[in-house]
Amino acid sequence: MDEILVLKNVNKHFGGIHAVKDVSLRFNEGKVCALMGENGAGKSTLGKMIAGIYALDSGEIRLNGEKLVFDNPLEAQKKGIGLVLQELDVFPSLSVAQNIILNNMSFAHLEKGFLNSNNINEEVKPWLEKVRLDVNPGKPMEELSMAQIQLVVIARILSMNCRLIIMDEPTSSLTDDAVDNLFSLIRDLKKDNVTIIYVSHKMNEIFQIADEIAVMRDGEFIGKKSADETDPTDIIEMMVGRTVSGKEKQRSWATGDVCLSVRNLITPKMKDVSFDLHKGEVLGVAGLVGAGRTELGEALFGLEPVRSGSIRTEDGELELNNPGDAIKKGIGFIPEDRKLQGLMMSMSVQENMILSTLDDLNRKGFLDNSKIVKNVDSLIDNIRIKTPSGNSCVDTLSGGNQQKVLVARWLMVDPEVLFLDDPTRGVDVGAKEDIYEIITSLASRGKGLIFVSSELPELLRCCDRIMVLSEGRATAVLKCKETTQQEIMSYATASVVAGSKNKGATR
Amino acid sequence: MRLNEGVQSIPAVFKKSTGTLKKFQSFTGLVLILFLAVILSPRQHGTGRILFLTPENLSDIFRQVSENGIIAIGMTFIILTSGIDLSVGSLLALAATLCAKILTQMNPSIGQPLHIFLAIFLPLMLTTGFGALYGLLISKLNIQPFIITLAGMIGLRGFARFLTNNANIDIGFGDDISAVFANLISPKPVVITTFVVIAVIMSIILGRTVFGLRVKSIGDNSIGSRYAGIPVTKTLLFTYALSGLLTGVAGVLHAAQNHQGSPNDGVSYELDAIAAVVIGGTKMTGGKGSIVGTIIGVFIMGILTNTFRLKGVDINIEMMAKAVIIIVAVWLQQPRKARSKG
Amino acid sequence: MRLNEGVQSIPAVFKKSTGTLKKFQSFTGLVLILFLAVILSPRQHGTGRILFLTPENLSDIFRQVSENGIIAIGMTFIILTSGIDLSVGSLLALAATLCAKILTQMNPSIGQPLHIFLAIFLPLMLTTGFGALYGLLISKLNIQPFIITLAGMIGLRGFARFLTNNANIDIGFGDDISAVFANLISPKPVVITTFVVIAVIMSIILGRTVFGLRVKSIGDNSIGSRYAGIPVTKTLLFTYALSGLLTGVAGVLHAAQNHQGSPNDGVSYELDAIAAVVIGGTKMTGGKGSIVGTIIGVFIMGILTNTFRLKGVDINIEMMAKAVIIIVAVWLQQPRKARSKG
Amino acid sequence: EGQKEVSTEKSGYLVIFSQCNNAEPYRAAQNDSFKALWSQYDDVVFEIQDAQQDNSRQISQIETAIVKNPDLLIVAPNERGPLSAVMGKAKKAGIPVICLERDIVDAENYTTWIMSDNYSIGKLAGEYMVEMLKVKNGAPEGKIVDLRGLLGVEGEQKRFNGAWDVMNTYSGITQEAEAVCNWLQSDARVRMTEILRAHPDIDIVYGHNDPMAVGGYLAARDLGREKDILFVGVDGLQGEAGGIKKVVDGVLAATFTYPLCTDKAVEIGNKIMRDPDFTPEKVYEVQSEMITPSNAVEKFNG
Ligand SMILES: Nc1ncnc2c1ncn2[C@@H]1O[C@H](COP(=O)(O)OP(=O)(O)OP(=O)(O)O)[C@@H](O)[C@H]1O
Ligand SMILES: Nc1ncnc2c1ncn2[C@@H]1O[C@H](COP(=O)(O)OP(=O)(O)OP(=O)(O)O)[C@@H](O)[C@H]1O
Ligand SMILES: [Mg+2]
Ligand SMILES: [Mg+2]
Repeated sequence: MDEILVLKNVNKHFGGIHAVKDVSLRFNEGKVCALMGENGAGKSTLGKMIAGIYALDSGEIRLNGEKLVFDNPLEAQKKGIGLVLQELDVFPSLSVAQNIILNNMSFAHLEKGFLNSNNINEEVKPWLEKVRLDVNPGKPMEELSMAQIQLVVIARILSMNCRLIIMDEPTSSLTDDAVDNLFSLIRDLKKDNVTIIYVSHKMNEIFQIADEIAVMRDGEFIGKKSADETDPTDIIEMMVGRTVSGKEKQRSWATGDVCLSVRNLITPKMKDVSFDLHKGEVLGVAGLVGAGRTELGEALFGLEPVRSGSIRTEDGELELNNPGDAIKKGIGFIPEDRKLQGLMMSMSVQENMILSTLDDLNRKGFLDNSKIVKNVDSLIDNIRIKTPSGNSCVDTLSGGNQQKVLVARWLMVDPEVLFLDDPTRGVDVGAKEDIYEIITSLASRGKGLIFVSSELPELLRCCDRIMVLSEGRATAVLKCKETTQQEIMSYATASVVAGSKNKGATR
Repeated sequence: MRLNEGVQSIPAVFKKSTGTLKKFQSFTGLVLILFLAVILSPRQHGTGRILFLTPENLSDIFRQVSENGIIAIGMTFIILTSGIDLSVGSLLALAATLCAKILTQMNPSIGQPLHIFLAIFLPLMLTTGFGALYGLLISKLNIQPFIITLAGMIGLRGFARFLTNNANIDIGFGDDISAVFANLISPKPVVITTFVVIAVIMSIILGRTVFGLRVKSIGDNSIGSRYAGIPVTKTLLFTYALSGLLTGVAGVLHAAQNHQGSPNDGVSYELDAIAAVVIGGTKMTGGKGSIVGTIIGVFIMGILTNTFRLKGVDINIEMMAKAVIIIVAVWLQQPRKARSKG
Repeated sequence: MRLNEGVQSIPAVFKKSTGTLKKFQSFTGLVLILFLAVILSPRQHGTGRILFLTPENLSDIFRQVSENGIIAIGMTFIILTSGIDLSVGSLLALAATLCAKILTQMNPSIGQPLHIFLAIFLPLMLTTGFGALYGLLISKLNIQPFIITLAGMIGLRGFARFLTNNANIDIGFGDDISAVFANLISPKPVVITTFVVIAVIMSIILGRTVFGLRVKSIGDNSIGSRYAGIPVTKTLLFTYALSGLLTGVAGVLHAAQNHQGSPNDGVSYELDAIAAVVIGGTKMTGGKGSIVGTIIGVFIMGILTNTFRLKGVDINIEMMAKAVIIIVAVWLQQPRKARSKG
Repeated sequence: EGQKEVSTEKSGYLVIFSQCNNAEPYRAAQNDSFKALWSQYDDVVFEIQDAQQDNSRQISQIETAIVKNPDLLIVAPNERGPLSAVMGKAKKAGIPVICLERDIVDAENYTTWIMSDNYSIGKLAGEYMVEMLKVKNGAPEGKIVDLRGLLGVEGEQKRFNGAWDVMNTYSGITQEAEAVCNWLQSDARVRMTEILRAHPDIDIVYGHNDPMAVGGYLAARDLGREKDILFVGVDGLQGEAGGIKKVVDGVLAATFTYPLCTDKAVEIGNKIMRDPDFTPEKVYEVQSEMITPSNAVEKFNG
C-alpha cells in the first residue's frame, strides 16, 4: 500500500500548551482514515499543520516522499491538500459562489480578467448539486443556516480536486440524509484514489466510512487500527484511557405539570405549532435541515417576532421582546452557532460563563469575584472543561470545550425551561455523556428541556417525547419508547399535506 | 430528496421584486435629498428657473464633489478591508504642494510637456508610495490602520509644510507653464470626466476582479482569509497604494483648480471621505459595501451643502439641519433588516 | 483521571512570569517616550536640573493631558462596544460655551453658590443627554455610530456657535462670579485630582462591574450578547451617556482654565481621544482594552508634545518625528503574538 | 465690460458677501457690522455666505453667487491664489466685486480692494515693542516670544514679518521661543506653559491675535510671572470678549486693531451700485489703531 502522507515527530505549542506532542503517523493512499480523540486532543491542530495553516514547531511532514514546507495554505492546495475547517471560517458577506471560488485553484480560470457573477454561479452549481444544497449561489453566506454553510464548505473542498482531504467534523451540523450523501461522495472519491482524513465525534459515522482509525490523546498519537479489527468500545478506551459505557436512560422524570405551553405559534418561519412541555420532561425536536427547529427556539426566546399564537408558562402568557425578557421568565436558549451567537471569542472562559447571570453575581453593581470564581471553577470541574484556568481566553480552547463553556453559561442561569439547539455539536463521546448527564440531572430537578439534535440516537436516548418538525410545522409528537428512527424520518420528510396528520401534538 | 424545499417554495418573482426593492431602497436617501433640494431651491434671479436644477448648478455640484468623490472611492476599498486612512487630507496637501513646487520652482530643461507630466506624475508616485508603505506597515507590524495612518496624517502634514517652508505656492495666472497646467487640468469637463472615469473603473475593479473580491474577503473575515491562503499583505499593500494614488489624483486636481499648492489644505478631508463611504452603506467593520453606495454618499453630502448654500441659510442652522437630515437619509436608505436576530 | 494533565503540567512559575512580562510589555512604549524625553530635555536655567523631570513640568504635563484624558476614558468605553464618538470636540465646545454663558449672561437671583452649581450642572446634563440620545439612536435605528456621532459633531458645533452667535464668551478677569468660578475650578490640583479620580473610578467600573463586562461583551460579539440576554440598548445608552458626561466635565474644566467659552474649541479632539485609546492597545473593533492602556496612550501623546516644546523644535520637524515615534512606541508595546494565526 | 445692465423692472439691490469663515470672532464681528450697516438701506437685500475656511467651498460659493446675479459682490477671500480666477469670473459677468482685506492675484480680478495691511500692523506692533523694551530694559534689547496662528496663512506670516522686520534692526532684540497655537486661546495657554518653564527671561509675548496673547497671559499668571511680561495682541475687537476689553482689564499691554473695513466697503459699495458715473479707486487702505491703556477705556465705550 502506498503511503501518501507521513508525519514524523511533529510538535506544536501554543504558548505554554503543548497541543501536538511528537506525533508520527502514516496515511495510506485511497483510504479513509478517521482521526479520533477527545476534545482538545489536538486533531484540528494536526489538520491545520498538514494544510499549511500552522507552521510546525519541529518534525516534518512528507507528501509522496516530498518534504512539505509551506508558508501559505494556498501552496498546500497546489500540492493537492484540502481542509474542511471545523470552525467553518467562511466569508459571511460574500455570496455562496464567491466563497467557493475564492482562492480556489480549480477556478483559477475564472479569476483571470473580470469576474462575471453569472459565470461563477453557473460554474459552482454542479458542486452545490453534488452536496445536494439547493440555494441560489448568489445568496450571501450570512443568510444560510449552519448546515447549509457546512455543505458549502464541503462543496468548496470537493471542487478543489484534492488528492488528500482533511475533513474536520464536516457533519457536525448535518442531518442524516445529508450525511448519507456526503458518505456516498466520499466513496466516489475513494474510487479516484483520494485520501481522506476524517475527524468526527460521531462513532456510528466512523464505522460506516473509515478504513482505518487513528487515535490521539492529549496531543499524543496513541495508535492506529483497521476499522474491521476494532469496535467503538475499543476506540473509546484508546481515546479516553478508560472505558466509557454509554449508559441507557434509566428513568423518566417527567411529571404532569406543564411548565411551557405553546399554542398555534406563527412566526415568519413557524406555521402553527402547538405543544406542551412538562416539568422534568425532555422534549426532543427532530427535523431536517431548515425544518425550523432553530426558529422555534428563537421564537421562545424573544429573538423572533411572534405573529400570532401564545406562549405560556406558569406565570401566564408571555410577551417576549428580547432574550432578557425570556431569561426573566425562566426560559433559556443555547444557540447552535457557538461562534456567532454564543461566545465572546476574545473574553475569558469565566467571563463567558457568567454573562447571562450578571444580575445574580453583582454585589451593589460590582462583580462578586469570590462567588464567581467559586461557581465557575466548580462548574469547570463538574463538566470537565479542558482549560488552563477560568482566565484563559475561550479562543484558545478546542471546539468541544468551547461548546461546553456555552452550556456552562446556561447551567449557571438554571432556567425552568431550557432550549438546547444542538448542544453536542462537535463534542467528544465522553463529553457527550457529560452533557446527557447534565440534561438528565436538570430534568430530575423538575426543569423542562427542549433538546434539538441532528443525531436521532441521541434524541432517542435522552428524550421522553420527540416532536418532529417539517417545513415549520409539527408533523408529529412521538413517545420515545414507542418510536424508531425510521418513523421519525418519515415524519421529518412529510410534506406539507401530510403535516395534517398531527398525531397527538399536545398529548 | 431536496434539502430545503422551504426556501425554494418562495416564488422566483417575489425574490426578484425584493431584489429590486432593495436596490431602490439604497437610493431613497438620495431621493429625499434631491426632493429637499428642489423644494428649498430659490429661483434664479431674472429667469425664475429653479436654481438647483439649472445645468450650471448641477455641473457645479458634480465638480465640487469630485475631489471628495475620488478620495472616497479609494477610502471605500480601505474600509472594505476593515481599515481606515486618516492621512488623505495630508496626502492631498502633499501632492498639491509638490505639484505646484515642481511647476513653479523647478526648471528642468526637458520641455514643457514633459515638465507638466512630471508635475503630475511625481506627486502621484509619492502618494502611491506612502500608501504602499502604510499597507506594508499595517500588515507586517500588525499595527492597527488607525495608528499608522494617524502617524501619516501628522507626519505628512509636517512634511508638506516643511517642503514649502509654511508658505503657499501660487501657480499664478500668467502664460507660463503653470498656467498651461492649470488650464489643462482645471476646466469643469476635465475634472468631472476624471471623477466619472475613476468611479467607473474602480467600480469594475471592486465588483468584477479578484482583487476586489480579496479586498472584501479580508474585511469580512481576516482569519478566514489567511486560512484560505489569500495574499493578505499584498492585497493590503495594493489597497492602500490605490487609495494613495487616488488621493494624489485629487491633490493634482486640487492644485490646478485652486491655482495653488497649500500645505494647509485638505484638513478634515478624511472625515468627509469616510462619511461619504459610510453614508453610502459600507460597514466600518469591512466586508460589505460598494462604489455606487459611496458615490451616493458623496452626492448626498454635496447636494445638501449646495442646497443650503443656494438658499443662503446661516451656516449654524445649516449644520444643525444637516445633522438631522443625514441621520434621516441614512436611516431611509438602510436595508430593512432581513434577520431580526442580527 | 485528570482530563487536562497536559495543561496542568506547566509550572505555575512560568505562567506567572509570562504574565509579568506581558504587563511590562504594555509599558515599553511609554518607557521609550520617557527615555527620549529625558535625553532631549534641556537643563533648567540656573539649577541645571533636567527640565523635563522637574515636578513643575511633570505636573504641567499632568494638567495638560487632563482634558484629553477624561474624554479618552469615556471614548474607551465606547470603542470597547465597537462604537466611536466623533462629536466629543463639539460637545466640549458646547459645554464650555454654555457654562460661560450661564456665568456671564444669566443673572438668576439664586445666590452665587447655586449659580456656579448650575453653570457646572446644566452643561453636564446637556452633554449627558446628547450622549444618551446617541446611544438610543444607534441601537434603535441600527445606524452605525460613525454616522450618528458625525451628525452630532456637525450639528452640535453649529448649535454651540448659534448659542454664542459665533463669538467667544469671556469669563473675564474681574472679581465677579465668573472669576470665582475660574479660581475654583482651574487650579492645577483641582484639574489633576479630577482627572485622577475619574480615571480610578472608571477603571473600577470597567474592570469590576457588571456594566463594564457588558460593554466589553457587546463589542466582542454583539449578536452573541443579544443571545446571552444582555440589555444591549440600555448598555449602549449608558455608555454613550457616560462619554457625554465625561466630555461635559472636560468642557467645564476647559472653560475654567481658558477663562473662556469658545464655540470653536475642541476641534479634532475626537482624534486625540481616539488616538490615545488606540495607542493604549484598545482594538477599534471593540471587546478588548483597558483604562490603564488609555492613560498610557494619553501620556505618550502628552509627553511627546511636551518634550518637543521644551526643546523648541520646529513644529514641522516635530510632526514628522512624532509620526515615527508613535509607530515605534505602539509597535514596542504591542503584545508579541501568542497566537500564530494573529 | 464691468458695467451691469440696468434692468428697469428691478427694484432694490442684492448684495452678496462671501465670507471666508463666519465662525471666528473677527469674522463674526465683521458680519455683524455689515448687517447693521446695510440694514440702514431699505432697498438692499444683504446676504452673507460662509466658506467655512475652505477655498474650494468659497469658489463654488462665488460660482453660485454669479448664478444669483447680485448687484454687488463683496468677497473676503480665504486665500489669495485660489480665489482669483473665480472673482475675475464674477467681474467678467458684470458684477462689481469688492475684494475685502486680503488681496488676490492680479488686480484685474476685482473692481476695488478695501484692505488693511497685516504687514503694517506687524510693523506698528514691532515699533511698539521696541519702545516698550526701551522703557523696560533701558535699551532696545530683550527677549520676545511669538505665539503664532496656523502656519502658512498669509496674514500670520505678515504679522510676523512686519514685527520682526522692525525688531531685527536691533541686535539686542531676539526671539526667545515661538509656538504654533492655531489662533486658539486654549492652545496658547498650554504651549506657553512649556515656554515659560524652558525660558526664565521673557520680556514680551507677541500673540498674533488677542486670544493667543490672553492664553499666554493665563499661563504666565498661573506661574505667577504675568507681572514680568508684557502681552501684546492683534485684532482689537470690540465687546466683552474682544481685545480692547483685555487692555482695559490690564491683561494686554496693547493690541492693534485689525480694521473690519466694513464702513469703507459699504460706503464704496453704495456708490458703485447707485452712481453709474462713480469709478472707485483700485485700493483703499484702512489704518490700524493702537489700543493701549491710555485710550482703551474710551475705545471700549465708544
Ligand atoms: N490558537 C490556539 N491558541 C492556543 N491554544 C490553542 C489554539 N488552538 C488550539 N489550542 C489548544 O491546543 C489543544 C488542541 O486543540 P485542537 O483544537 O487541536 O483540539 P481538537 O482535537 O481539534 O478538539 P475538538 O474535538 O474539541 O475540536 C487544546 O488544548 C487547545 O486549547
Ligand atoms: N440567518 C438566516 N438568514 C436567513 N435564512 C435563514 C437563516 N438561518 C436559517 N435560515 C433559513 O430558515 C430556515 C429555517 O432555519 P432554522 O435554522 O430554523 O432551521 P433548523 O431546523 O434549525 O435547521 P438547521 O438544521 O439548519 O439548524 C432554513 O430554510 C434556513 O435556510
Ligand atoms: Mg477540533
Ligand atoms: Mg438549527
